[in-house]
Amino acid sequence: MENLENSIREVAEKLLSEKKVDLIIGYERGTLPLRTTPCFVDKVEDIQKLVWNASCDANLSKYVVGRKEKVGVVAKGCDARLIAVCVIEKQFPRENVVIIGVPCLGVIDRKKIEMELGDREVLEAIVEDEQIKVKGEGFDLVFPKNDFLCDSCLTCKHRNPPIYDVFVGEKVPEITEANEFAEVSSLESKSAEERWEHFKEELSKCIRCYACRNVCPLCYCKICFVDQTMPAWFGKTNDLADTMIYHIVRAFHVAGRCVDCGACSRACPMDINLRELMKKTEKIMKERYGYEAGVSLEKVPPLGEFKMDDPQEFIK
Amino acid sequence: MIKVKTAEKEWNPKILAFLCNWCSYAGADLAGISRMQYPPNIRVVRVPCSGRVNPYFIIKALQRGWDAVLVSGCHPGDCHYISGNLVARRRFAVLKDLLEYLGIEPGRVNFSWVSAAEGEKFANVVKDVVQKVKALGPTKRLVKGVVPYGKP
Amino acid sequence: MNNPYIPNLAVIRKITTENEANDIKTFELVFKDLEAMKSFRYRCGQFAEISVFGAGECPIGIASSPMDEDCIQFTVKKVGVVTTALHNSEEGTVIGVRGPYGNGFPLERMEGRNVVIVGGGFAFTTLRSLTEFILHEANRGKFKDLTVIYGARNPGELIYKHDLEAWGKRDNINLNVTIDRAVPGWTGLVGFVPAVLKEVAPSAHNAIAIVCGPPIMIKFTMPVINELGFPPEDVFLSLEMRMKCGIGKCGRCNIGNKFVCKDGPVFAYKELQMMPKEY
Amino acid sequence: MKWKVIEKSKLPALIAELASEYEIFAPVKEKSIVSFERLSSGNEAYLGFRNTKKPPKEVFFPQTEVLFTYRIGEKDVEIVESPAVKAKMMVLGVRPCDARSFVLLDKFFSFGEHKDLYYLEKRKNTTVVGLACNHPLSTCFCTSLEGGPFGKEGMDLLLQDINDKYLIETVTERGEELVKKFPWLKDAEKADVEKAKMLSEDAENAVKSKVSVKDVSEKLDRMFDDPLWDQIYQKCLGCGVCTFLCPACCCFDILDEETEERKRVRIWDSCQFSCFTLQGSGHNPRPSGKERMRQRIMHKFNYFVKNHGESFCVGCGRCVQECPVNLDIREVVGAISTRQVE
Repeated sequence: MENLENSIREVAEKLLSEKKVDLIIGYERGTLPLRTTPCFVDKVEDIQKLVWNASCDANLSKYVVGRKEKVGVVAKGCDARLIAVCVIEKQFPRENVVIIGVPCLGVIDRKKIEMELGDREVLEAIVEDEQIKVKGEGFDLVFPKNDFLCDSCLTCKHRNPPIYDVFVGEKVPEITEANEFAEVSSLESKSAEERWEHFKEELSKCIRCYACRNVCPLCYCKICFVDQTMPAWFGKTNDLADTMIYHIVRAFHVAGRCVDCGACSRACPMDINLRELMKKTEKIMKERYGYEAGVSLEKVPPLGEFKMDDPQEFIK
Repeated sequence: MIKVKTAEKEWNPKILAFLCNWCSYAGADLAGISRMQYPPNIRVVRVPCSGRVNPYFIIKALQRGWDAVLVSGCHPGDCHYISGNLVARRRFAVLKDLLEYLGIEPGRVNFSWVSAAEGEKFANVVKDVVQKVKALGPTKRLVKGVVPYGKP
Repeated sequence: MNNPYIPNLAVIRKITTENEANDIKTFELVFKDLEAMKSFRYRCGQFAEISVFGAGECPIGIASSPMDEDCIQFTVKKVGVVTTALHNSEEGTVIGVRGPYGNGFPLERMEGRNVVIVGGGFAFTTLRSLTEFILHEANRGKFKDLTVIYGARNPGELIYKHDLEAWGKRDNINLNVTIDRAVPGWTGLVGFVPAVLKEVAPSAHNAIAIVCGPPIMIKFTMPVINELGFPPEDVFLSLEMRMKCGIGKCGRCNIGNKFVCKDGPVFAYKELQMMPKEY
Repeated sequence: MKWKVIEKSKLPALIAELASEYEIFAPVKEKSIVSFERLSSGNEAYLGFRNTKKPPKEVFFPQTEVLFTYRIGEKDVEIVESPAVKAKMMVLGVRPCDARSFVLLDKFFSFGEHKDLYYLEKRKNTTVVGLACNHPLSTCFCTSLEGGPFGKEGMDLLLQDINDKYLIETVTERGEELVKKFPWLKDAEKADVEKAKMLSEDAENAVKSKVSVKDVSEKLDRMFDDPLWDQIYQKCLGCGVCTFLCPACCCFDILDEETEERKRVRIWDSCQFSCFTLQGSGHNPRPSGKERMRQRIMHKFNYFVKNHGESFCVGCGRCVQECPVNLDIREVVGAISTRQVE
């Protein structure tokens, strides 16, 4: 980790001082334990702010969309894949971004730790090798890191960014055996009734803060469908139907583009597991059209094209 | 403003049908002039192409209380606009899978290809959809205003 | 206590199309409850929240003069959901009105002084209310010279054509109507509002200026106003902002700590100079 | 008597008794989320929380509130007013920071010529029972905002956790009336009060986070065009987490609902959303995150101070805890207070 951090700084410094980029987007230390915060460095003096650790969970590709200047982005596998998706969708030209690819062994899901601790608060945390040491008022605990990683990291198949300009550090082994759709499959095996009850319970917690939308690099629409007024398609209340529809349509919009970075689930203040929904879209795309988002800069997303012999078992 | 009543004495489902102008609408027409019998539960919206049917239309219909939606277009290869129905096919596939995954009953959203010559097929499609929806009962999920606003 | 969110019901008595593009209409309203009509006392420059049931609410400046007691008029441009729904309404439709809101023009301050009214485009609505008010025989004596400068893109976009015609025939108003570019058949003034203002050059002596128009017009008019020697405390502008509640609660129309709906929409230029430039 | 005590084990019985008279809202734990909910047979109050995820403002200012319903007839419209209040209400287990937010909201909703009855009527009809904070979180900074972990502002009664008992402090007359209804409540002993005082001091000292809002308010007057805003907004995503979870933020939108029963409702809205100030013409006075972020900070620490004499923040720390990108308001205020401005 320490080495990676130094390497990132070196690369960033080189890019900035050689004027290859105008801005580096990376992570800096956050104000709370187990947190980092996005950091924008345009001066070589500030390079030392950049950090790298298992709490670098923000998806920085979000900050590339809409930028005019050339930027260097510290990118994990998921970040790099989203940059690829945005490039295919012409949100910014490929040459405007220098992807500083960083191998990632997964980011820590602080919600899992909070869940474990209940009403106790983490005041200090150190992540060393495979352990998370947390301290607080009257406790001093050690957790195995792998049990507290984000769900999306546990089955991530691109821990090494598939697309990059500079690769920092050594490639890490990819996970090959994990079943990324296990959760989705288990939900699918339930009855419609059970699934409805499950999602109803989960989504009725939603407070429509749109953190899931705004944190998502793919939600770059100038005016989101829920904010449109001419016509005003769907309601903005927290009526269950409105909330459900918001999430269904958002899932539909990211179908074939979502790479399961997990940012929406992490951002949700009400701890809704949005990944269950997003992952389903990924599964549909994989099963129906054999498509995986963000691994190529050429392949058009599945809803942007068609084949004569696409499956149509659902059409009479 | 379309007003849908869901609770009537003897419940009869209301089904919104989006029919493509070039094939399915003509197919429905043929069913009509051929005096074919099919249940009177559908209300038709004529669209230029099944590709015109925005998934929002379908979801909005369900939210407004329509018991089911039927989208019907030309057979693959017959699209008046060459590929509108092929683009739509992918879209509908994803939408249908997603809605069903959330627990919306499979019979609520229906798709079919009906050509201008298939009056009988059209009548059968409608019969089939109505039968399925009758088995399901009135729509509740996704209908706005059924569940009170969030807590407290 | 009155619940400020409940609108009064009103019937659209008459609809007049104001411009060639057919996207500006004047709606003449009569309250269903005559008592409510009587208690709806308003000043020139105030606005009301108009409800089209099923579509929502939006704030609209009152275009009629407070002296007309039998109806209230609103001139509405078709831009959003509510205004479109309003445009699609027929005479006889019941809509909602709550208000009046806002501060209105500083009539007391204007008394005994010359009044210069500068307006552009569709923003002329509350200025029409003011002009009509001043021209009313009961009020005309309270004010000195009245100069009105009003411009639109082309003759078809000039609103209140009947009023303009009637005003033109009077001798107690100096009316200057202009269009941006010359067109065949137009015999009046040609030129942008700031240029015409410069030409007309109303004296700033014992005078108050009221300016209302699109941001670009304001931008070029203010230097001319300054040049003519109007002190900032005697120049008033009416601002627009997105509003929902109209009573200073919904939180979106503030400029600094002032709410356009409650403390405005009319602000002295002097006040505006001290407020953040966020409008 | 100002001081009473109740054994913790007896509290549920007390709540049950109160439930016959009041509609009670209290913190309820559902999975990982503690928020204020109407107590019913299906749930029970949970008082072991540090602070609730959602603030209690929604008891008086729910996320979606029906302003009135109406019927559209052939030629007519009929409005049916929705009464703001149905029953006597009680909010139980409100932390001092959140109770202080009621004071701020009271000021705001009763400000000006037009009063917001939906909020005020509910508020008037509600007894607030606070719960002192023995263990403030590291993100709490209430002491910087005229509050404290044992603050009483905005409450009728304050419960203080003294191990096996709650010490009940009456704050208002209404609180006193309430206590009188339960003659079986024991008078507090001197030791109890002293114990609470000690805990209060400890808690006060435990609030380590300090924010200097005093000079910030005055300074912000001169900082509207400061380049600082260009820096601090950059990482903001423009979501509504900070404003929706803020106990004070109360901006709203008004909509007509398309349900079969026609309603006009108001819903929470946020100054951080891009369409918040978007005008019909397409003009937006706050076009980017910079202006929106500035609005939030200015509103809390400058505009509200000018209009109501104090900051529109109670230092509960929810926005700090929950911001998806860890944009910490304490740092923003810190940056402003140390900024050199002319």
